[in-house]
Amino acid sequence: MQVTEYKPLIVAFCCNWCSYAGADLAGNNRLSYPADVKIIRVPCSCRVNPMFILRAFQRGADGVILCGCHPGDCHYTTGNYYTRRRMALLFSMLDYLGIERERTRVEWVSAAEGAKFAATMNDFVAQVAALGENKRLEDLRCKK
Amino acid sequence: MQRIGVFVCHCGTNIAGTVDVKAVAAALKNEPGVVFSTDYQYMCSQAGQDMIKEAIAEHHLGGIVICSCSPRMHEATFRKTAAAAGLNPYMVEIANIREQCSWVHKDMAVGTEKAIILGKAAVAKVNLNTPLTPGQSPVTKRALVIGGGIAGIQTALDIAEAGFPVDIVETKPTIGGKMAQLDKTFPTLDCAACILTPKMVDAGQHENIRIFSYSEVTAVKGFVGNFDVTIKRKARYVKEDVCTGCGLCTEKCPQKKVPNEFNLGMDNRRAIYIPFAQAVPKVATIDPDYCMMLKSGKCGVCSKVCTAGAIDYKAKDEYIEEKYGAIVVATGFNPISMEKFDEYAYSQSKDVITSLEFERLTNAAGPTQGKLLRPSDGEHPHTIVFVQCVGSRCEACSEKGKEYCSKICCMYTAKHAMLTRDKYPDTDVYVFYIDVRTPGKNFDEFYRRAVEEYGVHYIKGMVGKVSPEGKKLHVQASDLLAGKQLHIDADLVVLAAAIEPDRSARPLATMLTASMDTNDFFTEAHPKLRPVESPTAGVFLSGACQGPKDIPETVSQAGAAAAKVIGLLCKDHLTGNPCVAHADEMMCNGCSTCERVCPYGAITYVEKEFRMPDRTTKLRRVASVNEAVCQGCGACTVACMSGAMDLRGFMNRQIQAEVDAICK
Amino acid sequence: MQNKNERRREQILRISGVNPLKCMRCGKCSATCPSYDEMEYHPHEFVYMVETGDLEPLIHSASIYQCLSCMACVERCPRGVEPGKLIEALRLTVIREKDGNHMTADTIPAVIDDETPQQAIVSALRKYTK
Amino acid sequence: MKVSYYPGCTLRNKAKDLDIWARRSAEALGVELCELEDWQCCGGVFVAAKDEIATKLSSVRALAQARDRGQPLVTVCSACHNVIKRTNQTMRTDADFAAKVHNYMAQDPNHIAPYTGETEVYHYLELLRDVVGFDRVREAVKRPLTGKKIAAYYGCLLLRPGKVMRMDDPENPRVMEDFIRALGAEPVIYPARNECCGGYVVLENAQSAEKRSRTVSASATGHGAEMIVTACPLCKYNLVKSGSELPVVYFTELLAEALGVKEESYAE
Amino acid sequence: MQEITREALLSRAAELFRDGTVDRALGWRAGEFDYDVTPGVFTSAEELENGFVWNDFCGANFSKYLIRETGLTEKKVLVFLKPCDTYSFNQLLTEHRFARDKVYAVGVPCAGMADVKLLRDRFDGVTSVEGAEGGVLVHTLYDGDVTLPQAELLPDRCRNCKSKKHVAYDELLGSDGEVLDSHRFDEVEQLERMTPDERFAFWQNELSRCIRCNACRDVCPACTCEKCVFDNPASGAANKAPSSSFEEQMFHIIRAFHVAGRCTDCGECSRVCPQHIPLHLLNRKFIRDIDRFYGEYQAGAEVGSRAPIVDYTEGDIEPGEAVEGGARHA
Repeated sequence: MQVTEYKPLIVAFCCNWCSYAGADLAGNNRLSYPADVKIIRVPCSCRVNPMFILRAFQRGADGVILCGCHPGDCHYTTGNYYTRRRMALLFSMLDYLGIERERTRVEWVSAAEGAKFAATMNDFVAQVAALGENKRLEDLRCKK
Repeated sequence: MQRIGVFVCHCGTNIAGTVDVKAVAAALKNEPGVVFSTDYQYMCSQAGQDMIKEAIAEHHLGGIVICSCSPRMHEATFRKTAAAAGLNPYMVEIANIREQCSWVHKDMAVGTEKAIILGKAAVAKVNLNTPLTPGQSPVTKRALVIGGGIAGIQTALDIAEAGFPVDIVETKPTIGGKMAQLDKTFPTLDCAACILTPKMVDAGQHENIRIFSYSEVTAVKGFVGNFDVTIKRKARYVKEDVCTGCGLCTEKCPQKKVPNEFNLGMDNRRAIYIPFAQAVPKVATIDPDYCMMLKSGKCGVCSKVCTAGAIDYKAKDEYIEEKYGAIVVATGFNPISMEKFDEYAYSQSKDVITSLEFERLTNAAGPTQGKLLRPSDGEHPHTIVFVQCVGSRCEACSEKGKEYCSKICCMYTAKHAMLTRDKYPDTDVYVFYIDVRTPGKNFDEFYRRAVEEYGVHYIKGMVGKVSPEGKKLHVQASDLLAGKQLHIDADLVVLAAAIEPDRSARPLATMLTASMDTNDFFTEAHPKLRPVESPTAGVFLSGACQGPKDIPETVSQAGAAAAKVIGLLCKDHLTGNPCVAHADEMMCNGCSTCERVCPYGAITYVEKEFRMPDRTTKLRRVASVNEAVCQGCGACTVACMSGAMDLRGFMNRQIQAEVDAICK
Repeated sequence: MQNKNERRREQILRISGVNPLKCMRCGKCSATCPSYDEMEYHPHEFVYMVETGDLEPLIHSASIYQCLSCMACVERCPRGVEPGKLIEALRLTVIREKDGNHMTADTIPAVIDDETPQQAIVSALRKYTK
Repeated sequence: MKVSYYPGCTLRNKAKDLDIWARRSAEALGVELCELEDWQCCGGVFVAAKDEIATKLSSVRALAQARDRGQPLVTVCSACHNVIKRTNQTMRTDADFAAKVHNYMAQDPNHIAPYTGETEVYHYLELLRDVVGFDRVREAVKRPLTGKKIAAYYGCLLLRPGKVMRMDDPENPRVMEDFIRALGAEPVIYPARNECCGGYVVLENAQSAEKRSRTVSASATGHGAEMIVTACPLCKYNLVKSGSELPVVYFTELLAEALGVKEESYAE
Repeated sequence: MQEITREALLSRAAELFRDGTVDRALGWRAGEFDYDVTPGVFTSAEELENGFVWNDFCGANFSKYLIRETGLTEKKVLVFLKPCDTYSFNQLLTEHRFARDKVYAVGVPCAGMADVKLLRDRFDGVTSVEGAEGGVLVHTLYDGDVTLPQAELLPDRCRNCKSKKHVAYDELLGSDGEVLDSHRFDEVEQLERMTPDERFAFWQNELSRCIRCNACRDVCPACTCEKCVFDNPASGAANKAPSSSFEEQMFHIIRAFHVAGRCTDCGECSRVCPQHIPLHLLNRKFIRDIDRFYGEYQAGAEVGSRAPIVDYTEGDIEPGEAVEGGARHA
């Protein structure tokens, strides 16, 4: 019997101005984090529609993380404030439906915080891995 | 389906060291739409770029994916490459397989697998890309400066010197602002008028500068490069182009009891007046609240004495409309009202004054011709108490004061104290302070001189109460270092009142859709990197309207704002960012939700007639995005329930395709 | 001892609702206080000593009975610290302890005269006893 | 109009003048002061601690009774006013405190509906200013006090904490001065008018209170006053005890004199 | 029994038709059964006289129909609004969905509207119902005539009525009530107290019944999009059938999210759900969270108000804290 280590699939939405740059900085400094994290670049965290997050879960993601500029530092002044409200409400709703709250996260990572980006991803991957596969928001039709 | 080419970069060993680039190129070859896939040592090199150009031509590529370093590094490079090969630059997508892959993963198999997935996501996105063309809008080569204080004057002069016409709009009858009221300036003690009035004259005579004094901005429409501004020119009842500024009328006017605002009401002027001798424009103005002719039709003295025939009692407010490419806000500040700080007895004694009033009392052109005399009895004060931080640094929910530090008070109080001791060595001068804040070139040295050379008594502690008893002001205060409560019988108390933005700023911000903080200071586009720009494109900030500032700081910010304006006006056209929001009118509900989240005021609504499926027509309210104003954040796209609002370059479908590719 | 001190401090902060960390040490309370000269420790020192937990000297000081509760310090504090409330809470903490009463009914006759209003007596008892 | 009236304990004893002239003057101005039933002493001082529940109950009972009558509550004594007004504010803003008060009140056999700060509390001076109006007072004056130079003495209780009392600008009040003007006299504005008289500390440190009171009367004298008016029995006591050169009079007595009701009363 | 009689509504409507103020009216109309009242458009006083129904089953909220009807006529549209309907009415005005001057709104007091489902649960073979003193008289085939107190037929939305106050009308018939201190969040809080597993089981049980009939969306006064994302193949969310448990969750999460901050809690979604799914508990969760995190907000209480989801403050709760129940902000 072959035992393969469970590898979670993590989708990370990163805003172009802070967090995506923070991820680049993590790379520049060779700060490693699991390859399970796949980054999608968006102009601002406020571009992330709840539908994108649900879709990621539908297609098999085990965790979704949103990264944006720190509140007050948004490139577009106010974008991440809206993100914060939208995601607070969405995550609370997912929790209410019994979806594990550890599968979603919002983290503010600035362009200077390469180390924080790597640490956040390490932590989040470990957190999701501990939960195991996403069963509650999966779509069997999308299973491999 | 596009015809897509994939180019995998080795970046020397930076990528190829942890990612099997050949395997990536091979795997992506099988993705939908991919007709060509290759790898190369350095894609960004000339040879690499030539290779891309050739492949575009040879394989009739409609879109390309570069698997390389971060798009923040070379997206612009590869877009130019594509454009050179005749491909729309927005048909290029980058898969970041260096910073976000090869550099953070050590295992070749793991790195390769992830690189392939990132490549697939980029391919999936390019499949849905559409060619984008940035919008172009012309630039009106004229700037508007709102506010004619030192900030506005400096900005206007710098822009004018660069060859662009500038208009200054000032609500008062003259430019000059607060600086014109000051006596000396710290830390060099040169006289404010000596350095300001030449600049005022320059502004008044500059061929590129028009001054609309006694005027207000009443409406602003349009956007960066294309503002339409309405300016109200208040009736001054004197023909500006006829008046010679001789001042005869201001001597003959029988109405002598008008509080002189320039001297903060400490003396009187006439109903027709020129604020001060160096006013620009040097033209008289009739104060309609006091002029007997305007109020009751009985007088007309000024008209009789005016040999130039400049008086016009029938004048009306006029509105002019003008186009501008850029707007600079320089509305400045005012000291806050001392009404709510009556423990200092400001409204109970004439001898409790604000620092600005003190400036006038020591100014040679002021009500006392520069002699420091008590307002109550005209006697020379022998004991003067200065109180710092009156209304500054209060708690956030304070009903009385401001939460911020007003920044300039420590220095001007040191100046006042020093000048007093210099001119009147027989005077005892006390300064009560919480902290003395002197970060500035030669600032702390200046303050130390006040203490060490001029013998000003600096006492750490606040004043609790000022009681007017007889001819004295009984000052009860803390001396925290000595652990004493002090009781000083003073002749004059000077309050360093907090400063606040001018009241005209709030309505102006609304007109400009420029954002403000809770204190009504204008917010900058970025607190560190874009300090003189407002988040609204084409609107710039100069001076204390953005936050408390001293003169050197104001002037440097004024110059910086001018540089930004010049940079904008130099362009004939503005090339927009094509990755902007766009509303699908057929799907738009016209509900105004997107408008509320737009930080730039880029969204407006229009009533449009639509042909309905049943051949009737219907008038519907739909959103319209001004592409020159939109910055492309995407806040509106999520606020929009129906999905009518989408963001070009980051469309819902594109992002979902990336999600799908990653999760597959 | 450490614990008792910490408990007292916690109680003082809780019942006064005052946050001494809001203090910017401007001394306006002490500049304002009409009883300044009667006190060994002054309003700004009360605030600082509660902040740092240095309560012992305050508890044994007569200063806590000198406050007139005139609220001038509360009124004028630019940071909304409300030193008067803190002093009150400190005094309550002391008098509520065993044998903590500062004044008793027996001592009253000696300090009143025929004209002393009832108001003065009930007020003093309320301020100085549990 | 009818208002609920809370006299307070001192007004039944040492400060009968404050009470009686308040009632007579109100009558003359067409306001009916309906004394609360079974009111209890307010306790003299507001103890500003979040866990002092029992000491506020008498005030809450008074407030609740006025609420049940549907009337505003009027006080005359500065101390009562301070205690009741601040208690009312606490009941309005501190839900936790109010809940604890309800728990106490529920033990009461004459249990009242939970009180949450519905009653409006007026000091008699506010009643004159905001409800009757000083213009009407001026019209009703029969014996104007013309030429009299009167120093209004606020002390601390009427004005502070300003955010709660909301009677006037605590640093530069004018309600008593306007009142004095309405009676035809000339107010004397002096800086010590909002300083404390020494209050209850007179029983703890008589010298301290004396110093405070002397400061006040000296300031009033120095500014040329002929008389001091006050709304507080303890202020009056402290000022007189400290040897004030000026007569100290309750504002209600002054009002009664100007309205002519004092004379009538003596004529009776 | 409702405070206002059918005759009173009819006579006022007739006047409005007569004086030319309106040329159409939105009102309740009899369906197949007495208790099966449906919304209808009437174009004359006579039509109203013949078809208009006003009884304890008139739960339908007409606000949404105004979008269409106001576009069809030059004159005004008469609409009868119960207190809870007026909130939807205002919310639609906030969103510029119809012109206020094209409507003549008559406020009607409401004593609570009976729930057909509760009636059907109680009896088999209901033939007809009528209003009676102190309740509803039900004629049944098998149980004879039974008079039920109205309270026993009230659905959750009426038992936990949030407001008897009309927040919009041109004219109010009868008396106006107050905003009520309801217990409408009790059930939400009960769910919040469960473990995640229990909550998941609860919702699986409820949502798995969904047949994607779209009735909840079609009746919802907040769901007025020109084109709904669920009908738009380009949106990536379109789906017509309940093909997997994910779809059910996705549909209801997105639907609730799209109306978050706009939902007035009128309860129409639960009223019309043929599968008896307590959909209002999803909407109320958002309302509850918004109140808790950002301060109390009632959509539709005033026209032009800014919903908290399109607003912010610098010190807002972080999403991580929000799932912890918002302890910091509670």
